[in-house]
Amino acid sequence: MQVHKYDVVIVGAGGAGMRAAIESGQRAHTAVLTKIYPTRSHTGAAQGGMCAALANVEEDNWEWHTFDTVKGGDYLVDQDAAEVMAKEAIDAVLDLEKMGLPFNRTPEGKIDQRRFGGHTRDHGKAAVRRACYAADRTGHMILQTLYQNCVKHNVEFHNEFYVLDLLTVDEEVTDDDGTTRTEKRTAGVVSYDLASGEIHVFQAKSVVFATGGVGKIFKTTSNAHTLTGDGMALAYRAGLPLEDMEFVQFHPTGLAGLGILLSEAARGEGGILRNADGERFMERYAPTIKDLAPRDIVARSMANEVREGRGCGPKKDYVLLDLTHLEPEHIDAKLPDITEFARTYLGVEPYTEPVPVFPTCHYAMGGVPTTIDSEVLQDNDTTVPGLFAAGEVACVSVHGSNRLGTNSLLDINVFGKRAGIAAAEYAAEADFVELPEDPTRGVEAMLSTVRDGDGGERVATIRAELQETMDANMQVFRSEKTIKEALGIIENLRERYTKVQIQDKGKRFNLDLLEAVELGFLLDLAEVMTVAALHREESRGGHFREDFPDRDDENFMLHSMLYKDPEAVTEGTQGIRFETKPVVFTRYEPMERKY
Amino acid sequence: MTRTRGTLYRGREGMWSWVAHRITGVGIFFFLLVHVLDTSLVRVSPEAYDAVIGAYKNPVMILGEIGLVGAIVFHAFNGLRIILVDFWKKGTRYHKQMLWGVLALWLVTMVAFSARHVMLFLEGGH
Amino acid sequence: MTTTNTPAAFPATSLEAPRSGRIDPKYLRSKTSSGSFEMAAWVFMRFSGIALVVLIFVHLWVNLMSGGGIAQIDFGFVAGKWANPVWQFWDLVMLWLAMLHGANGMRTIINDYAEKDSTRLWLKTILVLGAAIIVVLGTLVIFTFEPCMLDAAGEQLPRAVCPS
Amino acid sequence: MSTTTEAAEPASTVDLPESTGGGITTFDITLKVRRYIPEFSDEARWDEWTITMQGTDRVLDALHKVKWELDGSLSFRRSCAHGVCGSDAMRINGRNRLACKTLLKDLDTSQPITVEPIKGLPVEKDLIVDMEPFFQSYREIMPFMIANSPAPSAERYQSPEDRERFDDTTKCILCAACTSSCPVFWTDGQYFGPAAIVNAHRFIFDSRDDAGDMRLEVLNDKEGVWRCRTTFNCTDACPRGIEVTKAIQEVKTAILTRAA
Ligand SMILES: Cc1cc2nc3c(=O)[nH]c(=O)nc-3n(C[C@H](O)[C@H](O)[C@H](O)COP(=O)(O)OP(=O)(O)OC[C@H]3O[C@@H](n4cnc5c(N)ncnc54)[C@H](O)[C@@H]3O)c2cc1C
Ligand code: HEM
Ligand code: SF4
Ligand code: F3S
Ligand code: FES
Repeated sequence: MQVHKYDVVIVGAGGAGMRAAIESGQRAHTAVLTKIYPTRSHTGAAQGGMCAALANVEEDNWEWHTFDTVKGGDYLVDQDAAEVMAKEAIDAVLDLEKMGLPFNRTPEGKIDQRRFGGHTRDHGKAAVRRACYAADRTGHMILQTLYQNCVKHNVEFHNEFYVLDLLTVDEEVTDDDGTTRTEKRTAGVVSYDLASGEIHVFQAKSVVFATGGVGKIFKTTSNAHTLTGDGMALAYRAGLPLEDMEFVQFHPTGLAGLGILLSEAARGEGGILRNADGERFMERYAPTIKDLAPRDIVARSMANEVREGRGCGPKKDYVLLDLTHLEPEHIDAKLPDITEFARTYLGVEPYTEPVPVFPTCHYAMGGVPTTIDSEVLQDNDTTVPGLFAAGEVACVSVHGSNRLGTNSLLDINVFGKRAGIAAAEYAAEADFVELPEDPTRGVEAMLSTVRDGDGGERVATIRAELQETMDANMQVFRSEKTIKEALGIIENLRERYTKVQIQDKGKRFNLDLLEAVELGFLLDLAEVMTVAALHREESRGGHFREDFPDRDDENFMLHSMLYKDPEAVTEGTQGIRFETKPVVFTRYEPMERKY
Repeated sequence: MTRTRGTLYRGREGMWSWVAHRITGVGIFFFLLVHVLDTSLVRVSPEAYDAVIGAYKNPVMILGEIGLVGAIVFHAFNGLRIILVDFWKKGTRYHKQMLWGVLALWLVTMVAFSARHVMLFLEGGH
Repeated sequence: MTTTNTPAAFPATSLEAPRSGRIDPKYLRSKTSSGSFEMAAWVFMRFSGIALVVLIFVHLWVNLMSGGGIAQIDFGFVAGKWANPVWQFWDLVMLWLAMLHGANGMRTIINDYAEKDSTRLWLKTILVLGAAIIVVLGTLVIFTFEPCMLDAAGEQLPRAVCPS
Repeated sequence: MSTTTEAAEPASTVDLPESTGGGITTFDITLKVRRYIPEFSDEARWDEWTITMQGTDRVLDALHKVKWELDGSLSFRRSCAHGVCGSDAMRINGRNRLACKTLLKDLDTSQPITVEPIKGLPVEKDLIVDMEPFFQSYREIMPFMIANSPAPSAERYQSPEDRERFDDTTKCILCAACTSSCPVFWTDGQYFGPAAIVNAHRFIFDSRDDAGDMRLEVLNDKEGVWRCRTTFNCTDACPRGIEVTKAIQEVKTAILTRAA
C-alpha cells in the first residue's frame, strides 16, 4: 500500500473533473484520479451544444434561461442554483473559447448559436438561439479543450486509478445551542491502480467527486460502459444521502437495441415516427405538434406502441424513425452524424429505409446533493467539510425532474469551476484529517470477497438481468406493480451478487474484477432508484407513474433524500432511510408545464 | 521477452508502394557501388574493362539488367509521385490514382525497354 | 505503510509546462536535434530525385537503347563518350547526386532499423566511408581518364578518338 | 436548402416493406485473439473461440461475449462503444480499427477474425498497450492555445473561413490508430507520430493561436515531420476520417516556407 498526500484530489476526468482541475491545479497541489484516460470520458459523446444567453444572434438574457431551466425541470429545480448557472453560463462559454475551443462562428466571427428544445425567449414566447456549438461534436471539443488546458497547466493525472472508497471520519461537533452531534469530515480516498493491482491511499484536504452518470443501470442506454455511478455509490456507502434518484431522462431516439443516440435534430428536420403498421402514431398522442412533442411524451408514446403490440421487428420491440420522405441532400446537410450511425451500426440506409429506434436511458438528474458552491451535503443543510461534487454525479439541483438539452455541458463547466475553486480555497485553510486506522480495510475486504468468491454466479448474467428488469419496469412507464417487480428482482440479484465468481485471478489490468465491483455499485443504486420511485406517487418530469399520472405539488414538491441506514425500512426495503428536502423558490411559482 | 509472431500489417497502396520504393532504392544503391567500381576498370586497362563489361552481356545478366532497369524506373516514377504528394496541394487525395499511373507507365516503359534490349542483345551478341 | 509524499507540482508559468518530467525517462526522446539538417536532407532528396530522373534516363537511353544497345558497350564506347566534356560532366553530376541521394536514403534506413546506438554508429561509419571512397574513385576516374592508353608493349592502342 | 421545397406533410400511414429493420440474422464466427499475460507467461499465444453472433454485432460485442461468457481474463479497453472515445483501437485482420466501429458482417466470417494489440507500443496485457509514449509525444507539441494578445472581455473573433481551416484536425480522439499503424513509428518508437502532428496542426492553423512557430520548431526535430515517408497507413487507419497525411504535409510545407 502506498500513501500519497495532496491538497486536492479530484475523482473523475470528464468535463466536470477537468474543469475543476484547471482551477484547483493553479491554486493548490492537485491530483486527478480517473478510471479511464481523461479523453475517454463520456463528455466527449455529447453532440448538441452548450447553452448560454450570449445573445450573439438574437436577443436573450440569463433570466429567461433560468425560467426555461426551472420550467423544464417541472419546478423541482432549486431556483437559486438555476440562477447561478444561467448567469455564469456566459462566462463559462467565454472561458472555453479563450482556452481555445473551436466554436462554430457567425459571419461576423462571433460564437454561433442555435435553437434547442425547451429554450425560449421571454418565458416561452418563441424558441431562442441559445446553444453554442461546434458542429455536432460540442462535447468532444469541450473534453479535448479541457484536457489540453490541463496539459498546459501541468495537472497531475493518475490514469486508470479506480477510486473505490471515500474515507471520512466522524467528528463530534457542538452547535451554538450546546447540543452535540457527529459530523463527517473528508480524509481522502482509496484507489486501485488498474495496471498493477495495487492499492493507493490518497490523503487529501479536499476531495472533488466528478465521476459522471449511471446509465449502465439500464440495458438500452446512450451512456458508456464505464458509467456505473461509482461516485454516487461511494458517497451513499459512506453514509451520505442521494437526492432525487428516481429521475432519469430517456431520450426518444436511440438506435434500437444499441441505445446509440440520434440527436433530437432528426425530428426537428422533419423525421417522423411510425409503428409496425406504418402508422404515424404521434398523430394520436399529440395531435397538434405530433412528433415534436417534448422528449418524455414522445418516449412514452413509443413505449406504448411497443407495449400494445405494434412494435416492429422480429421481437416487436422498436418503432421506426422515417426520413425517407426527405431529400437526401437535406439529410446530408443537416443530419450527417445520424445517418452515419444508422449506416455503420444498423446497416440501414436512411435515404430509403426507416431507422429502428427506441427510447434510450440518457441522463441521471439525481445524485450527490450539493450546495451552489459544490459542497456535498450530509443532510439537508450540513455540508461535509472538504468534500465537493460536480457534474452528472452531483445534484445541485439545477435540472429538477427533467434536464433541458444543452444544460448538462453547461452544468459541468459552471459547477466544475466552482468546485475546483472551492476545493482549493478550502484546502488552503484546512489541515489534513488524520486517516482512519487501516484505511484500506474496506476496499481490501470488498476486493477479496469478489476475487476469492466461488459461488459460481457470473457478473455478466447478473448485470444483464438487472438491466433487463430496469428496462422493463423502470423505464418511461412506472407503476407500483412494475416498480415492486423490479425491486423484488433487485433484492434477489443483490443476494446472488454475494456469490459472484470471477475468472481473472491476476493483478495486472484485472477488468474482470473491476466489472464485478462496478456491478455492486449498480445494484446499490438500482435499489435506491426503485425505492425513491416507489415513494414518489405522482408524475413529474422524467418520472411517470401510470397509477398517478398527475403532478402533485401538494405532497411531492420536495426533493427525495435517501440514506443508507441498516436500521431503517423504507417502502418495505430494509437498509434505506427516506427523507425529503424542500425545493428552493426565488422567482417562479409552479405552473402547469405546457409547451 | 519472447513473443509469438503477430500477423503482418495489412497496409494498402501507400504502404506497399513505400516498401517497394525502399527495396528498389537499396537495390539501386548497391548496384551503383558495383557499377562505379566496374567502370573504374577503364583506368586499369581496356582489357580488364571489356572483360568485366562482357559479363553484362550474357543472357542471364540480360534478365538482371531488365530487373535493374525495372527497379530504377519504378523508383524514379514513384519518386516523382512522392514529390507530387509533397508539393501538389491535391497530391494526398490522389496518391492512389497516381500510384496506378506510376504502375501503368512503368509497365509501358518496361515492355518497350525489354523488347528493345533483348532485340539489341540478340542482334549484337552474335 | 510507505508514505511517498509527492513533491508539489507548480502551476505552469512558462511554456515548458508539458514536459512535466514526470514521465518515465525510458520514453524520452534522445534530444539531439540537428537543427534543420533533416529538413535540408528531405529537400535534397526531392531535388536530386528530379535531376536524377533526367540524368539516369538519358544515361540509360544512350547506353542501352540507342545505337547497338548493351552490345556496343566496351572500352571504346566509354572512351568515345568521355572525349566529350558534356558527357564527362553528365556522368560526374550523376555520380555525385546518385551517391549522395542513395547514401542519404541508406542513412534514413539505418536510422530506422538499427536498434542499438552502437550498431547505428557502425553502419553509418561504413556507409559514409564507402560512399566517400566510391565518389572519390569515380571522380578521379572521370577526370584522369586517358582514352589513348598505351598497351603493355608501349604501343598506342588503335582508337577512333585518338590522334594517331 | 431552399424552403420553397418544403416537404409535404408525410402520409399518415404507409405500407412498410417486408424487410424493414431487418430480421435477426445470426452467424458463427471464429475469433482469434493474440493473448499475452506477462504475469503467467512470457510467451504470447493465440486463443480461438467460435461464437454465435448477430447481424448488428461489432468486434467489440464479440470480445465482450468471450469476456463475459467464456474467458473473463481476456482484457481490452473500451468505454463509449460507438467510436467517439478512442479506447479500443486494435489490429483487426491485420489493420488498425476501432473494435466498436467494426461490424462483424463486414468482415470475412468464413475465416477466423484475428485481433491483436496495436503495434509499436509496449503490450501490457492482451490487447492493452502502454499509451504513455503516445501521450508524451502529444504533450511535447504543446497541444493548447497560446495567445499573446491580452484576452478580450468577450470572445476572440474568428471568421468561419479561419475556423474551417483547421476543422479536420479538431476531430481527433487520440485513439492512436494512426501512430501505431505507421511503419516509421514501429521501427524505434521515437518518431513523434501522426497523432502528435495532427494535434499540432490543429493549433498551428488556428488563427487565434500565436505559438505556431514554436510548434513548427518542435516538429522540425530529427524525430519530427521529416521522418514521415508518406505511407498513408495513418490516413487509412483514422476512424474519424481525418486526412492525416495531408495534415502532415501541410506542416512540412509550413516549416519549409518559414525557413525560406
Ligand atoms: C450521447 C450523449 C449526448 C449528450 N449530449 C449532450 C448535449 O448535447 N448537451 C448537454 O448539455 N449534455 C449532453 N449530454 C450529457 C452530458 O454529456 C453529460 O451529462 C456530461 O458530459 C457528464 O460529464 P461529467 O464530467 O459529469 O462526467 P463524465 O464525462 O462521464 O466523466 C466521468 C469521469 O469520472 C471518472 N470515473 C468514474 N468512476 C470513477 C472511479 N470509480 N474512479 C475514478 N474515476 C472515475 C471517469 O474516468 C471519467 O473520467 C449527453 C450525454 C450523452 C450520453
Ligand atoms: C531516378 C530518379 C530518382 C528519383 C526520382 C528518386 C526519388 C526519391 C525520393 C523522392 C526519395 C525520398 C523518399 C521518401 O522520402 O520517402 C528517394 C529515396 C531513396 N532513394 Fe531515390 N530517387 C531516384 C534515384 C535513386 C537512385 C539512383 C538511388 C540509389 C543510388 C536511390 C536510392 C534511394 C534510397 C536508398 C532512398 C531511401 C528510401 C527510403 O527511405 O525508404 N534513388 N528517392
Ligand atoms: S488522427 Fe485519427 S487515428 Fe490518429 S489518434 Fe486522432 S482520431 Fe485516432
Ligand atoms: S503512416 Fe507514417 S509515414 Fe507518414 S503518412 Fe502516416 S505518418
Ligand atoms: S469504445 Fe469508445 S471508441 Fe470504441
